[in-house]
Order: sequence, then structure tokens, then C-alpha cells
Amino acid sequence: MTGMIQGGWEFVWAAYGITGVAMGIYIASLWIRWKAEDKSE
Amino acid sequence: MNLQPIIRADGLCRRQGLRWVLVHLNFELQTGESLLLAGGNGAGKSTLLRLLSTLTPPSQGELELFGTSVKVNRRPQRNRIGLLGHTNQLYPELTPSDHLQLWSRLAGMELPKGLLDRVELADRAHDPARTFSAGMCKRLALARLMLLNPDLILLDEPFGQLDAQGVSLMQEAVESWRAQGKTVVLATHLIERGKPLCDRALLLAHGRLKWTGPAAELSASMVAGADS
Amino acid sequence: MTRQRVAAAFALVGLGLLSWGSYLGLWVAPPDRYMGDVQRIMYVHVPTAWLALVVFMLAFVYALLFLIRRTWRWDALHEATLEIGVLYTALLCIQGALWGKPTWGVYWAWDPRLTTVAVMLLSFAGILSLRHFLDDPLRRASWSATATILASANVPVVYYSVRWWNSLHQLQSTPKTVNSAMVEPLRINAFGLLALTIALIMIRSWIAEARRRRDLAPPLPEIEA
Amino acid sequence: MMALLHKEFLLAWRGRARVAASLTFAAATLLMFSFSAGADGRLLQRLAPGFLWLAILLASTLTLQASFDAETQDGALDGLILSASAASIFYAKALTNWLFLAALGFVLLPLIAALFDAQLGALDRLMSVLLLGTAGLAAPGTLYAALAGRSRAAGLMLPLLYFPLVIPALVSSVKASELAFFGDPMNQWGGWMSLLLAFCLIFWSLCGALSTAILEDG
Repeated sequence: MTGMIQGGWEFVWAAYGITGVAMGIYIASLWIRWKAEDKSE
Repeated sequence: MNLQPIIRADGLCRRQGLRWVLVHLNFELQTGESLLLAGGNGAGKSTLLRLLSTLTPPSQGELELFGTSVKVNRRPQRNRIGLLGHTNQLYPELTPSDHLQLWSRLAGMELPKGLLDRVELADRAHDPARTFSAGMCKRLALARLMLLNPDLILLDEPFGQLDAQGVSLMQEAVESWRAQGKTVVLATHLIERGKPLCDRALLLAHGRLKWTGPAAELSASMVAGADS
Repeated sequence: MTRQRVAAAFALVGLGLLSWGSYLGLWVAPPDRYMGDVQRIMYVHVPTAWLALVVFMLAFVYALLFLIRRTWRWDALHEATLEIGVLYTALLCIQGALWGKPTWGVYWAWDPRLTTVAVMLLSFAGILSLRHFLDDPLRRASWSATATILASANVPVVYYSVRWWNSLHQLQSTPKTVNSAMVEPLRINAFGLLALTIALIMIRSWIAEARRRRDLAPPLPEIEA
Repeated sequence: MMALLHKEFLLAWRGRARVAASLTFAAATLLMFSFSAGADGRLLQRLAPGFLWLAILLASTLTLQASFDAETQDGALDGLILSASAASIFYAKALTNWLFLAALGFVLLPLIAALFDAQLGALDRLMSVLLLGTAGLAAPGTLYAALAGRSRAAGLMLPLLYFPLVIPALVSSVKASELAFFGDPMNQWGGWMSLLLAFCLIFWSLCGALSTAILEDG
């Protein structure tokens, strides 16, 4: 029992940030691909 | 036996990759008849032969061989089909006698004597196939068909790469199969060679059936005209 | 049009839940007794892990269905779940490493779960790239389905072997504290990601299906006699 | 099936130059591993079991690929499919690949002993690990070689799919070999062997069942 880990917010922000950005990029790429397919049909 | 067509194609289509190479073929072939497949390069002859050999399934439409669809169990059909395709189906490292032994054991039959003599390869029986010329490989592949003696024989450009002696060997083989009542399908762009060996002809162009009728009525100009 | 509305609704609900859950997790929930604020990574990490698992299980089911039924619909769904699963496992590895550094002192401790996820990522990414190297749509579908079944069968074996392999320095990574203020954001985020994942799978499978329709247009109708 | 096996052995025998080359390749990788680990004898000795399995794994990618090259070079596979079932073709090939890899492992053993000054310890245990471990590599490797050999970028595709799949087989083979090399105070050898056996059983049956989907044209 060494007590609570102090700080570490930078890791929290990095995890949320990377996840959010990656999901955002993926959703955007899906959107673009879907529009491209829609147009060609 | 003769009432049933050995081949029946109904709306047969095949796609290779993204292209349709055979489109809506309808034809029948009776047992014992021999068929000449004519057409230029890329007309779909080889693909049709692969379909008839059951190696490739149809993408669309129906194909029946020996009265049963190729979509159900293909094993009994395969035991009755022999294919000499644009590849010779040989192992470069094995010798002709190795090959013959393998084929006869796979088919569960005795190896008859003198088979290599008939294709004039006896003196090279123990050399690996990688040392052979293309024509010699083709002769070895012909020996396979002679050994298995299947009911439906599919030949893809059988005269290619063969010398004059090889060509007459092949012609004799086809004649003897016909005499035995076997069904032969022969694809070639050299129609003058194929015509005397066949009863009927089927002209393909761009994967479509352009003309069908007695082999004797097919002419080079029809083949040339079909492509354009 | 209606199915697009359904997907959009799922996506919006998912994104809404995710922002609400993340807000709760980042600002409202108390820090963990031992791990402190670092523990807040859990609110995104655990839902991602759950959904990654669900998505790969779906991939396995779709692969099996394709091999049995040979219907293109299953291939489109298979492709969608493969791609989304690879994305989730990649995120999972990054999140796990970011959680590992402050708690274990190293980014990568060969924790059995994290290592299994890395192996899954490798296997399924390999299958995804296999799909790019096969031109024939039918071959692409049935070969990648075969590979997916093999890779899925391997996942439990990998897990057990890695756990055993690393048994000498087993590390505990799950917080045992169950506090309603901590469970709530977790649950909200899990449902949010579930909704978003459903929308993503739907849209990705439509893209796959549209591409297949374009690639596999039926033979031209004109039939010459 | 016997005819197919006979053909595989004949192919291996007639192509024995290739067999010798893959042996040399495995020996060369062993040397490379030692150079990369440095000249610390103690460390090398400890890493020897891992190096043994990495050498087998790397050499296996080459031999697996070669085993299907012979089938596809002149369309020999077409002839086989017309006269035998996909599963029997697969099992004949997997069996020969297995025996070949096991033989490769046996040949590498004395080399390992000499290079890394490793006591071979319990030789019977080592032999059984080699047999079972190479069986674990052979089945998925053969199936993926069949698949990779007919896709674009064959050389790239095989390791990409095959390596992640055989991780459990590799882990348990290395562990079991370590225990055979250096003694087994906690009596864990049997556990690793059962894991390996389970892996083999799963993948020998699964790959056989899926071989039709790979070998037959779609």
C-alpha cells in the first residue's frame, strides 16, 4: 500500500486524445468513402 | 446411355477477377460426339475447358456433366474427366516414370507397359521433367490421358509446341478415343487441324457463343469475322 | 434512406453517450484510491476492449456464415468488422501502454491481456492486408474468411500460453474498487461505443457492398443468338 | 493418400539440393542470431532454445513456400485436385513438411550444442518437443503456403499470416525446450507439452477442414 499515484494527467489526456482523434479520422474516412461510392452508383 | 447429353450448359457464365469471360452459354453435347472450340485469343476457350473439367465452378447459370450438376458432389464426375490444359500438370523434379507411377497409383490402376514408348519418351524415362522441351512435356501429359482413359477428354491447344511427329501422335490419340466412343472437346485456334477430328464446332468470341454447327462448316473467315 | 437515418441515429446517440460518459469519467468521478487520476483511462480503455472483443467475435461469426452460405452480405459485414476490430485493437494497445507507464513504470509489461491483444492486432491486420492482395472478389472473401476462423480459434490459445509464459511476474491491472460513481461513466461509455460501433459496422459494410456491386456487375444483358 | 505421400517424398528426394540449401539457411540464421546477441557465452547459452526455434521458424517459411511452388509451377495441383480430395492433398503435404521440419530440428541440435555450449540435457524430451513443435508449425504453415502461393506478393503474405498464428506453438516449444535443456525443477514440462498438443490437435483438424476452401477454385 504505497498510496495513491500522483498526477499522470498527461497520460489520461494522451489516451483520450489519441482515441478521439483516431475515431474522428476513421469516421471522416468512412464518410468520404461512402460519399465516393454513393456518387459512382 | 446416349439419350442423356454428357455436357449441358444453361446460361453458363464465368467471371475471372472482375471481368466476365464467359457470358450466357447454352449448348449440349451428346456422349461420343467430339466438339471443336474455336475462337481467337481471349475468346474464353480455356476458361470454358476449366469449367468443363469442374476445376472452376460457374459464376452463374447451370452446368451439367454426365447428367448431374457440377454444384453437387464433383468427385464421381472428376474420375471420368481428363484435362490437358495450357499447363502440363507436371512436377519439374520428377521423371516420366515417376509421373506415370504417381498417376496410376492415384487412380488405383495397374501401370500398363509401353506407355512411354507410345509417346516416344522411353529413352528419357529417368530424366527429370525440367530438362525437357515444351513439346516433350506435352507428350508426357498426353501419356497421362492415355493411361487414365477418361470418358470426357478436354484438350486445350493440343497441337501447340508439338513437332510434326507429336502432332500426328496427338491426332492418332484423338482418333482412337473417338473410335472408343469417348467424348472429346478440343479447343484450338488452328481450326484446320481440329476440324477433321471433330463432329461439331462451337465458335466463341469475347466470351459469347457466336455460332454452332457441324465442324466441317466452320471456316477461317467465320473465326476472323467473329472477333470484330 | 431510412437505413441511413438508423445509422445516423446510432452514431449520434453513441457520440452523445460517449461525450457524457467521458465528461463524467474525466471531471466528476473521484480518483481511484491507488491509481489516482491515471485510473480515468479505464473509462475509455475498458469499453474499447469489450467492443474490440465483440467486433472480432462478430467477424468470426460472419466469416463462418460466409463459408457456409456463400452470400455476399456476410462478406461485406466480415470486411467491416475486420477493419473496425483492427482499429479498436490498435487503440487498445496504445491506451494500454499509456496506462502501463504511470502504473507499472513501463509502457509494455508483457501483460497477458495486452499481449494477446497485440497478437490479435497482428493477425487481423495481416488478414486485412491479405484482402488487398487478392484481386478476385470470391477468392478474397473465402480465403480471408478461412484466415479469420483460424485466427479466432487461436485467440484463447494465445491468451493461455502468454499468461503462463509470463506467470512469474503476473501483474494485476484491474481496479477492484467498485464505486457507483466509477461504474456509471464506464457503463455509459460502453453503451455509447456500442451504438457508435453498430453505426460504423453498418456504414462500412455498405461501402463494401457498394464496391462489390460495382466490381461484380452482372454480365451485360444483351444476348446474341 | 499413400500415393500422395509417396509423391511428396519423391519430390523431396529429387529436390534434395533445395533441402540442403534450407539447412544451410537455418545454420546461417543461427550464426546471425549469435552475432546480434553478442559474445557473452552465458547469455548465448540461455538463449539457445529460442534461437533453435527461430531458426526452424525462419527456415520453415522458405521450405513451406517451396513445397507449393512445385505444385503451381506447371499446374500440377490441377491434376491432383481432379484425382484426389483437397483434404488428402493438404494432409499429405502437411505431413511431409512436418517430417522435414522435425528432421531439420534434429540436425540443428548438435549445431546448437556446439555453438552455444548448451548441454543437450534430456535428449528424449528434446526430441519429443521437436516433433510436437514442428507439427504445430507444419499444419497452419502448409495451409497458408497454399494460400500465399496463389496471391500476389506470396513471399510477404506467408509470414504475415503464419507468424502471428503460430505464436502459441512457438512460446510453448521454446519453453518446453528450455526445460529440457536446463532441467525442470518445477515439473512444468508436461504442461507445456499438453498446450502444444492442444494447439496441434486444433490446427491439424481445423486446417484440414478448411483446406477445401483454399485449394479449390471459388
